[in-house]
Amino acid sequence: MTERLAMLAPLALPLLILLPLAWAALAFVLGTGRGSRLAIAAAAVQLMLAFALASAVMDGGPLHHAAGGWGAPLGIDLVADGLAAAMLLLTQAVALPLFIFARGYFHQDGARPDAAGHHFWPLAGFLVAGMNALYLSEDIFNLYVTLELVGLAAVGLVASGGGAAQTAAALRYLFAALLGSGAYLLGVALLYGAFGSVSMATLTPLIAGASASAGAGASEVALIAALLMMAGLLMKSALFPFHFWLPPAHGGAPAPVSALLSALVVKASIYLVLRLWLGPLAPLLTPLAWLPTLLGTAAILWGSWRAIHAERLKLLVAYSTVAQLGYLFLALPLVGVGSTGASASAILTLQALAHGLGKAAMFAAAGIIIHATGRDRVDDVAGIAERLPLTLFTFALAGVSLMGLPPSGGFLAKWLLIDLAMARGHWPLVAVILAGGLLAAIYIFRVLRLAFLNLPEAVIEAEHHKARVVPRSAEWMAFTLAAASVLLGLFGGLPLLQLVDGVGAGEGVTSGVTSGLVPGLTSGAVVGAP
Amino acid sequence: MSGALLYAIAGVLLFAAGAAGVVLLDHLLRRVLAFNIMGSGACLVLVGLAQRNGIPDPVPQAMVLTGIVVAVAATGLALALIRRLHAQTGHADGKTEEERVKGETGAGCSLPASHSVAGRGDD
Amino acid sequence: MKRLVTLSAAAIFAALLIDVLLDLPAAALDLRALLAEAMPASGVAHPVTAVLLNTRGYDTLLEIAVLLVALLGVVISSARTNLSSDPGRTPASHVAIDADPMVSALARLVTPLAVIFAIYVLWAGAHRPGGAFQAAAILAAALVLLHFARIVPACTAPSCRLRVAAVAGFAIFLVIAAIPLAGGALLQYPPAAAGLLILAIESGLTVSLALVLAGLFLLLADDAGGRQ
Amino acid sequence: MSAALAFDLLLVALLLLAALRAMTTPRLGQALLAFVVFGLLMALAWVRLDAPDIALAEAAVGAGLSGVLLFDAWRALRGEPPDEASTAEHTR
Repeated sequence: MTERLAMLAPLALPLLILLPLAWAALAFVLGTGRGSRLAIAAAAVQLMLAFALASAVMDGGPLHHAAGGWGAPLGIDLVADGLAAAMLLLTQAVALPLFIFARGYFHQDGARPDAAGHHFWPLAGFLVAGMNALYLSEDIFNLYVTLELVGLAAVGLVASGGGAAQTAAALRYLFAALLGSGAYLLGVALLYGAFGSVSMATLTPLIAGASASAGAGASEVALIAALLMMAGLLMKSALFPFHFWLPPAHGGAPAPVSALLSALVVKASIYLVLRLWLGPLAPLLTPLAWLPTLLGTAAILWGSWRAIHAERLKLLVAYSTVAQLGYLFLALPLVGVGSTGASASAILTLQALAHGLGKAAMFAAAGIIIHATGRDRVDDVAGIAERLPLTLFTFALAGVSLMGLPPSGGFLAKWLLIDLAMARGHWPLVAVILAGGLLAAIYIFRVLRLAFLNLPEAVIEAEHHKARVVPRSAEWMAFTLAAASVLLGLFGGLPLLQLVDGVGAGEGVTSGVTSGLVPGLTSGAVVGAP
Repeated sequence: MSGALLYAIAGVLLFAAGAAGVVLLDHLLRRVLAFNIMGSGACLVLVGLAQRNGIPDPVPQAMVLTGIVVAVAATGLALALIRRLHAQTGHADGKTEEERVKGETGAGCSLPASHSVAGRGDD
Repeated sequence: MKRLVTLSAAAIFAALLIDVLLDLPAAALDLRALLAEAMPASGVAHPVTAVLLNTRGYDTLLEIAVLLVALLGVVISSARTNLSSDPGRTPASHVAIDADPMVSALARLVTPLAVIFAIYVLWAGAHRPGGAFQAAAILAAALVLLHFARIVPACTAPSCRLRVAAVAGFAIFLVIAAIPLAGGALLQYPPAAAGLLILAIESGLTVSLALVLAGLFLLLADDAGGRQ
Repeated sequence: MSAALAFDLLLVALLLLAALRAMTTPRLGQALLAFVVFGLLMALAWVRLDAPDIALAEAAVGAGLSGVLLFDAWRALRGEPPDEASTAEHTR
């Protein structure tokens, strides 16, 4: 079985792109609301492919695939290194449970899906295809096309919500995305003009050479190009102060869409920031590393503040995304290896995965709660503990990961980040990370405290009348995502660090963290089986 | 200065003007125009800069063709959404939307409650 | 204030960039030479078509996906889909107003010419400027004209047959992209068959792209069309 | 100054003018018209850049299809929003 999978691995690169494209097109032909089974089956195959790819990359290093057989710089190369493989794994691992959740969520009132789900499946297929293509591409113009594919599919999904608020949010998102990708495209144009290639592998030495010989015209053009591309991508990543489009779009969309967007889509452009910043653009941008860190700090504080004061449940979760994305920008000045042996990019990947799984679970849980109560104000979760114990537990579990409590994946990522910051003597960063965790605790406990309120019998009775059926499958899928986010800290962390950094990395993590957490594992497992 | 470089410079100006337009213009249709002007500018830079020695370069030309298709797709989607917003709210003015959205704590949540229920249009 | 800041930022940006562009040295790499070497194996004689459908054909594959996504977005926006009727097959209720006879006559005259011209542009793409996208744009323009002549109705949601036709070109492209995976790389055509395969892809794309491009317009047109 | 350069300069100036008019003219109809002119001028610019493929696509799409789309959208926005009663009926 494993040998079969290993043989499949080189093919996984193109298949992870072609497969979702194919089922998205098929779902489009099938028509409104159809294609859910197809999507779920395909997502399962994709998850298997992503696993095969990740294990092959872990064993044998990066895999290459030259589309068209030409090879860069004339053709377009697909490359799966550890970082790409980890993000592919995240995408498929979140997509599969979310698709099962979406099927339950959209189809609950009989066979006919509600209007918001009419075009969910083809759009989700194109979205996943675009993200997979983005993670695999090493051609900066091809990346522009993937960015547009992801962006337009995401806008379409937001608009599928149906109401005027969703349309307005989709438009705002669309213009932000177009402004961002326009700036990125101009950056690509300048780099092609200055160096004659759009392949990252070809550009890396050329840019390094140009910036080494100071005063050359090419390095100035390259610097402007780098700044344009970064500004565009930060706009798409919703980094403070470009976050204005995110809360209405993520907070207003149907729950499965919000979960997809918050867990996966924003990560795609952040991945690209990281890839370019640490890759071809490193010689130009390294002196500026503190800028995104400052913005990330502002994002953590501002996003948490807004989440604490949000009136609507999904808006609270959306602002929490603004805050959590901030962490992903904290580590840019910390490039290098800390005492535990994990690199900054490996830690960021871990944080991206923990947040992706946790946030998908939290949006799914919020969607279930809102659907069951028929109302979406934070105050309306009062008494929900009695009616939806599993979903509330899901919400809490996802919250554990977002707050960074042990033994979750969020804890491991933040712990490693603190370790790295301390190793470099960056004490203010430690303070920011700790403060972010505290603020997250405030907005999550705000929901949990309300949920356990005892409502008067009469109110409960009345609520039960209004209650709508939420499929158990949807509840369990949300729980699966939350559990995965917590278990990531126990079982997934080390392999993931090894995947991104290469075998041998993260040795210190084993001794330093995991051993101390084994008691936590057993108690967590007991709690985890309600 | 070669002719191609002149077009690249025009492209920079068009891009800057278009980007400023996307940020500043109120009417959503105008923003679509501004976005298209910005995209055209980027395309002119791509081809003009690559051909600054006067020899045609098919690679960026093909990229621009791709870019034009993507721009058409985005324009079509934007116009569809604008028309829908107009049908739903009776306005297509980005500014009123902005004010409306910024007025309350939750951007986008101050609109009528009918769609606030988890964003499900059929409720 | 915002106005002033944005405008001056744009002006400063443009001035800085133009200043450095004026003395930009020649690029280190020239893909023109590489492409010229690859041309004999590309299956076509026109370099832009070779890039578009062979060396960077993967870009084009994703670009078609972007167009389909936009079409889906337009379908969502135009959907005033009546949930109680058969979903997906909702022909527009057109107010029957006769079109301007001039427009009708023009449409009847132009459409056959447009089809012939589109086929020429498609076929010419292998050797000289032209190709699937340009041909599709011409056909789409003809479709829009036919709509103004009230010969082609607008619709709120594409029927199954239309959806198949709109996706067919993409599906052909996808299959031709995937087949070489059996022994090589994505989109790696055997040089002997490359010309034929590219023509097959382009023919499929012409029909589908024409429908998608026209769909961007026709799916929305009924809002206004009913009120004329 | 050669005739070719003079033509290029004129074309660039007209391009910028059309772009500015499209964004700043107070009347939307004229702005859309300026945008279509901009598309045609762009097609001309592509011819000058030895890119006839792009010129063809730009003329067909930039000036033609986008123009029709924009004018149609403009017409829809000018009129009163479509029959609200029928829209409401549909969503029930």
